[in-house]
Amino acid sequence: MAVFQLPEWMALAPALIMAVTALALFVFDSISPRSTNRSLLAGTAAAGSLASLAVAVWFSTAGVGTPTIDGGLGEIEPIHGLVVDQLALYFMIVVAIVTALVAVASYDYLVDHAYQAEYYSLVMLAATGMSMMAAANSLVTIFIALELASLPSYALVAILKDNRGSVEAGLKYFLIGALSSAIFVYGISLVYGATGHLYLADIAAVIEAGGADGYGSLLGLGILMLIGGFAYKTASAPFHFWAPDAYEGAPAPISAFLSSASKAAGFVIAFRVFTEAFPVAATQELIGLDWTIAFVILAIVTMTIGNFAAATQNNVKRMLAYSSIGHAGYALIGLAALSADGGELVMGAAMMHLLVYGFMNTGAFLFVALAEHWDVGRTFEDYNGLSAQAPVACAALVVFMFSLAGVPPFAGFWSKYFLFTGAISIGSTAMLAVAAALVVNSALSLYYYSRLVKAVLIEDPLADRGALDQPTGLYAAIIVAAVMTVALLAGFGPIAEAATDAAAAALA
Amino acid sequence: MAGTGIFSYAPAIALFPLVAFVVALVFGKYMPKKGAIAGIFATAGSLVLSLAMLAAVAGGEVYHETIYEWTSGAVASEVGADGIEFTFGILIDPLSALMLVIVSLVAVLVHVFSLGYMNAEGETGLPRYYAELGLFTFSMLAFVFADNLLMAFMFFELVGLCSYLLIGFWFRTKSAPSAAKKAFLVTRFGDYFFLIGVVAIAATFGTVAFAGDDSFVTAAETAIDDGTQLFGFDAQTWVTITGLLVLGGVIGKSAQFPLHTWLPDAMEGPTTVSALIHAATMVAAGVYLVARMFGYYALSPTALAIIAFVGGFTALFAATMGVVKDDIKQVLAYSTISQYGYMMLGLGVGGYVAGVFHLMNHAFFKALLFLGAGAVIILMHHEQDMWKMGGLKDKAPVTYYTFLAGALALAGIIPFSGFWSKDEILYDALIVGLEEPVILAAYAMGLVAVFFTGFYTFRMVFLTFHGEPRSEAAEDPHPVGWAVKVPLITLGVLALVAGIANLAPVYKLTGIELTFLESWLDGEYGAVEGLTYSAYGELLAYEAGTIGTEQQTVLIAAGVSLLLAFSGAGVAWKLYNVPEPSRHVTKLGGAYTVLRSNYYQDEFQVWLAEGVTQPIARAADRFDRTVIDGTVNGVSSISLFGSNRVKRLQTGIVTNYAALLVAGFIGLLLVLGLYGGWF
Amino acid sequence: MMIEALIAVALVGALVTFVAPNRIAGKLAFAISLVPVVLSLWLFTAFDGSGNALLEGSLAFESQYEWIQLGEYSISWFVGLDGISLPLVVLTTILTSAAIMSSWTPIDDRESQFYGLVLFIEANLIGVFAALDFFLWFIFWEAVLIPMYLLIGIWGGPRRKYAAIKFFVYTNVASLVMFGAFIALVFGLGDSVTSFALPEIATAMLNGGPDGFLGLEGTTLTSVVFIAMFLGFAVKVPVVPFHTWLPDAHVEAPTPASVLLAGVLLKMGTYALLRFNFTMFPGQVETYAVPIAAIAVISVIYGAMLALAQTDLKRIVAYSSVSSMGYVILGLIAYTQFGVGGATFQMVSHGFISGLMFMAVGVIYNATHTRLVTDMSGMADRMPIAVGILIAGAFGYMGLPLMSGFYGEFTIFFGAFQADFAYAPLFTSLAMFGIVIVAGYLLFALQRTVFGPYELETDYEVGRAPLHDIVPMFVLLGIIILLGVAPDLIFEMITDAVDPILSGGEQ
Amino acid sequence: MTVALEYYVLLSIALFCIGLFGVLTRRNALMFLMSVELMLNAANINLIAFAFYHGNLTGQVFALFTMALAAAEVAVGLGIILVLYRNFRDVDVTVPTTMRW
Repeated sequence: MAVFQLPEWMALAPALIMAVTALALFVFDSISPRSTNRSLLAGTAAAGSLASLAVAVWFSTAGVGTPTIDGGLGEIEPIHGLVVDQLALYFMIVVAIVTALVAVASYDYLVDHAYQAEYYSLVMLAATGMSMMAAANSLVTIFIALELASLPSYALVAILKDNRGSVEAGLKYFLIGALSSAIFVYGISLVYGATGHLYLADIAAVIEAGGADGYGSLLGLGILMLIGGFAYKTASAPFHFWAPDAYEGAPAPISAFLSSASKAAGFVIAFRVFTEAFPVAATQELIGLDWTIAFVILAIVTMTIGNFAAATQNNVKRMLAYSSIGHAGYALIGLAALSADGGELVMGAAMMHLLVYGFMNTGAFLFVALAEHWDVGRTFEDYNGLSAQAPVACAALVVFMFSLAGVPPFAGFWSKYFLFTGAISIGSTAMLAVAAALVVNSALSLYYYSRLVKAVLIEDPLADRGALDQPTGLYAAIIVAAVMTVALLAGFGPIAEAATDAAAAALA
Repeated sequence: MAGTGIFSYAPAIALFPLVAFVVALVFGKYMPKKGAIAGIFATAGSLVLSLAMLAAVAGGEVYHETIYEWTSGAVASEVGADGIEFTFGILIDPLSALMLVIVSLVAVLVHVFSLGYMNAEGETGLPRYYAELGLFTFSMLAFVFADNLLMAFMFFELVGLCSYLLIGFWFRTKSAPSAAKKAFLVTRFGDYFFLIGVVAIAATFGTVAFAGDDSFVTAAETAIDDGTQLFGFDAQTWVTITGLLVLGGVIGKSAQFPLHTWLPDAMEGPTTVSALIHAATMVAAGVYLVARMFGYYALSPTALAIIAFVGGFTALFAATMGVVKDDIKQVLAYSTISQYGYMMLGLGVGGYVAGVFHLMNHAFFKALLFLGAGAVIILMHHEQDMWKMGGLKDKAPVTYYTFLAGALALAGIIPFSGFWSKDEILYDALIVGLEEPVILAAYAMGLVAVFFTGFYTFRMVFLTFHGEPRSEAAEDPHPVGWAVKVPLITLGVLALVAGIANLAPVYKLTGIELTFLESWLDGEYGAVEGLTYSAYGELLAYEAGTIGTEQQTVLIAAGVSLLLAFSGAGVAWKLYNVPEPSRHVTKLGGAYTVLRSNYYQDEFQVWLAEGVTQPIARAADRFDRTVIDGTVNGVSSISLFGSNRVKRLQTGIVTNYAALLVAGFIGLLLVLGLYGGWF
Repeated sequence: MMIEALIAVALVGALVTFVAPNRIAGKLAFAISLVPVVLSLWLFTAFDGSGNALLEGSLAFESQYEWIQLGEYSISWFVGLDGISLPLVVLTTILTSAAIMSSWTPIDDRESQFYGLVLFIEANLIGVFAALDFFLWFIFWEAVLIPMYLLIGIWGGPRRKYAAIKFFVYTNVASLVMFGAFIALVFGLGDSVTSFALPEIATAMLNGGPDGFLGLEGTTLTSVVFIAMFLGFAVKVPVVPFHTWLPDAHVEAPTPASVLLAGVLLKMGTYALLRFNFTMFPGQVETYAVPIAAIAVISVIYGAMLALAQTDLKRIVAYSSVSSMGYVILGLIAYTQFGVGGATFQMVSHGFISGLMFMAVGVIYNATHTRLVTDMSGMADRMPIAVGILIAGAFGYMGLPLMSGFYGEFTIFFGAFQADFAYAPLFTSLAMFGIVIVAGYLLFALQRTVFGPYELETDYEVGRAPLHDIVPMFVLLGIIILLGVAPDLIFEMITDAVDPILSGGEQ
Repeated sequence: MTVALEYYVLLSIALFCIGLFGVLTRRNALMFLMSVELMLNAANINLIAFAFYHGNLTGQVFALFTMALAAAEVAVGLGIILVLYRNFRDVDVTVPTTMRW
């Protein structure tokens, strides 16, 4: 493979490409801020993210990060604090996919929107931050990458300056974000205090060497605060409160972007930190308890809150927002299982879920974007009988809904049932509780997802609704997402393999 | 189809009518006489073949052949056999040959009669009618020559279906469908026990064959001899239980108490159907089945005693009800029930020959009476109330005299056929009864029934044919054609002479060999080993006593029954053979209402259906909708309620979010802290 | 590759039909659906398998490809047929074609979607019966829900939305429970299994079973899993008291959906019970025989009593399906050749008969636009042929000899009567009383609706049913009689596949 | 003379709690922002104190990063507060509640 010849820093290419694209767009913006050359801007963004995707895929297939004995290249650490391994590449791929979809979709969504270039550059910047999060393996880099992802996101959510909803969403997102990052940093400081290190590997070394003895409660509090930071990023309880409002108020593509990519990024740092920095056994020695308990609780609470709150929503976008909280709960199972052996299976399942989620959830939000583009309204009733007028898009929506519900023949089935399988495979009481919660919640989710299907397919169309156009970009993005959601059912093998391998490598 | 000589055509006996069924169903519309022709030819063919079989059996041959294996499989039967075949086979021995002839003969005559009764009256839906007749004949014949219990059961059910369809032939009325439903349901109730019996026997002995060494009869015999335990009972008891279960079907089909209620209602069907199905053949199926597996019952005195008692009781019970009916067909219906009671009595006391003998005679004279009634109904322009008739004697002589012949036979007046068979039954009952009190009771009831029989029979005859016409319909009757007369005459002759088949009393008194039927059934010409009168005789556990010498006993028995029959007829003559008969209701007093309403048997069964079953069903339904389904819906509404509560957390005020966030965080901290013992 | 072809034809056909114009969709779908019929009949003639698919039997048309590696466990595309599944596949294909033709009259809206969904169901149903890998099987098993949900929801009656969602969620939850239980079992089996291939798991179960998991002893775990899976399938079958989704779904569903629902979807439940509970857990079957037999009897009698109380023809047939499924359970728990074989036969037989019944009711409904017994009378006067078939079907339902229903019931009774568990004869006799009640409500319904003077509450002009409504019913009737006269057509292959189950795996 | 580590930690915790209190009680967006700044600075105190304690510079360097990011955060925040004011004519964070439940 040609990867050998490349200089090490090139390993970060997926993230760098994003950054470069962002800068390019900045430059363009500063030259002609009022430009509305949509195809150029969207094209650049899409091209950038696709390139990043391509490179990431190439690297991971080329074997970057796989242990060398398997003929892989082993992980590459170009800079102290940034590592490129299977885990990183996997999530870079997820981020890139979502970014590409969002960029393409925005092409139509941003018709007659004032500042187009800044929008795309912010998106790319956030994407860069998320890719960085995937690679960060020191609390410093993690924090920086996290902020790099967050700050543009705040702006993006509020970017519709004259739309009260958008602004309100931005405000809430920002305020809670600021609070959370404060807590997060404080957590970092405590961990640093307890161990004297910010580099994950060193932290682990100190903990295992017993160098932090006596600072148990300090470390415990720190870990808990870190968890808070992740919970915020992944929209998990109790830091989820921003999510429904932010997703509802934000421009739909941004909701898609945040609920899919940003969530995935949040999970990758969580995986990274808790697999590398806090070896379960040693940490338990120190802080007196197995921190996965926290995730067990969070998982159950999060999926329950998300699904229950989603069940009776009238606003489609808000329903999706809550459902994305619920899915965060599902993915948390991956973290909750880390203690036991066989944990890599569950963590892998969680990673698979995040990838599939990147397609189905993005697609779902993009359909909302389409609906907003059509201006048909936001509630379920407004969606009634859309299939009569837009069969293809609605077919895609049906795919997304059932896939989110985890009903075959869609990819969502695999990841959800693998999570379920994994939870059971651990076999501990806690995990059984989680599995039980999963059953109850998925029953409920079935109810509200099929509500949307019912609206578009079963209900009679609203009489007073004009003709609906077929915006190229949105349609393209939605259809690609749908096709992938279906195709991944058959082609799930490689993904499952990649995910489990990455998880195994991370846990090793 | 393996077989020897004429026997290789045996299956055709049943298949001809089946073909007729298909033809009539498909092409009936386009055929002259709407498919009657097909039916007549088919049944005639069956008759010819049956007679051939009869001749062959007379020639000493019998036929027992498996035609087609239905299915087979493993069975964990109690007596060792580890495999079982369920097959369709043909068993032609004296009994079945005789029955085949009876059935096909009556079938032909009824088909012919139908030309006059249905076609001439311009009924609609005739193809359906003839198709169903054909299907019935097929099923009945197949039932008759069935060589195993399961096959018998299957065609037993099929004749039930045909009976249902034919009773409901006039489906546009309200009464006919209801009667059809009742007929099927009541018999079905009996068949429920029958089916259990079949299953039980098959599961016990691993075979359902009637004849041969591998028959369940033989198996049961050995089991009893070895004193095997079957399903936790000793063999004797188990045989009794299974036998009684099968008897359930018999009681249903042969309209014995308490499952007799359907038969009178079944008169809603065309009279031809009543003649064929509800008098001569299908109702006989039950009794025939008992005769067919008589060896099995012979193993169980208890079962036999019960059969006898039920028979005797039914004979009397039904006869009393027949006394007060106005509808000519109703009278005949109850007399049918009563007569089958006699047959059961006969078989129950081990009078195998007597039972079969009466079965044969009854088939003829009751078919005759029904067809006669049919003729009367034609004459009366479809009026069935006897009180509107009268004085038909001179206007329709053929009908009158044939009907009279049938009546005499029914009443058991010497020398008509009915006398001989009934007398033989009573005689057998008497001699056994002298030893067994239960049987004696049965005998007594049978004897009393003779009086009533004579009474209602001649009440019917006098009201219908004698006295003055009591309606203008009776003034100028509608003429009847040859299609009606031919069958009447044929059967009339048979009713008169059929008795010759077995003049047992004559033999006993004079020693003249006039007991063809007995020797016939005893296999002197030819029989399947083990299915003969004498073979059954050996199995029977009955003691027989006599009053004085055997001759005296015979004379006493015959005398008493004749006396009663005559007195019954006499009373009828006295009361009703007058120009203007009156109902004489008061003479009966309170009993009258009881009899009119059939001892409230129907009310009771209707109450069972509507007063008990339906409320239960409705209650179950309510329970299902409220409790069970309510739970299901309750779960969902609870979750949705919870959902409504949960989403209220999201107040929309960002400060609350921060507060809740911190609260949640602290909550987590406390939980983990306590768990990890930080403080 | 034959099975793949079978499924592929249905799937591709579904897609083609989706995009076809509504006008021709019905005819097109029917034409397509004939291909699977022919194929499956060819499979039927070419069937060369023997023994049980899960118990080292030699499979017909087997094919297996590695699919996904999940930890140490591999998931594969693994299909094959044995004497149990093949008849059900044939049932599926034939019933689908019949259902499609029978929907030409009633379905007059969004046809292409309708027929597309029907073909899609067919594909998944075939998959359910052919799949031999747990995950593959489960995919097909669940994928059936979506099209059925839509069929009921879009083309159903007034309360269709309620019925559809109830069916959807209820059965899906049941599946989740069952799934969890089975997965726990697989992990409990530990190293003895390395894939989700059912034969492998079955073998492992018969060679000692799991050695403890979830902090449970091996045997306890097995029992728990057995019960959980039984409950999971009980909803699908459905067994009292998990049956309440069925009448709603049936009453609201359009005729063809009812046909498939009663004809095949219910069989999925009993088929799964046979494949999983009664093949892999012989010990538990023995332990829980009496309670299960009791449940079966209750289903039979209770279901029949409910049917007795209904006035909606479809509801009557729906509840009677509950009753009939009770027989199947009884036959399975009998655990004798005739019992289990008869149960399997009854699955097929009841599939055809209930399908026929729903079609006949549907034809009457098309003409009268009512299904209430109280609304009509004397229909035989107006539509003699359809009514004739209805009557024939009703008697088939009552188990009239020489129709398949009788064979199924008789063999079940016969098998159950000699079962080993306590009071088997008693249970059997109780269950058999169902044949009286079924006659009761069906004859009552017939008397009220098709006989008597012609009356109709709704103001529709009732004429004779069109030919394409009659033809499929005649075909089904023919099959029913054929199977009743010559049951060994399928019973031999069924018993051949059943015997290994009873002998605990030995061929 | 040097101050014991505990005091630094106590100080930072106090600061953190003050900030948190502000966040929970102040309805003015700017006050909210400042309270968050307090919390961040509490973290900084920790970092520096611990850096001193552990004798490595990581903490101090990280503290610098934190300040920078805090500044950036404030920048974005002020922007948002600006549009907030433009849309709601108010900087009270409890006013915008169009989206709830």
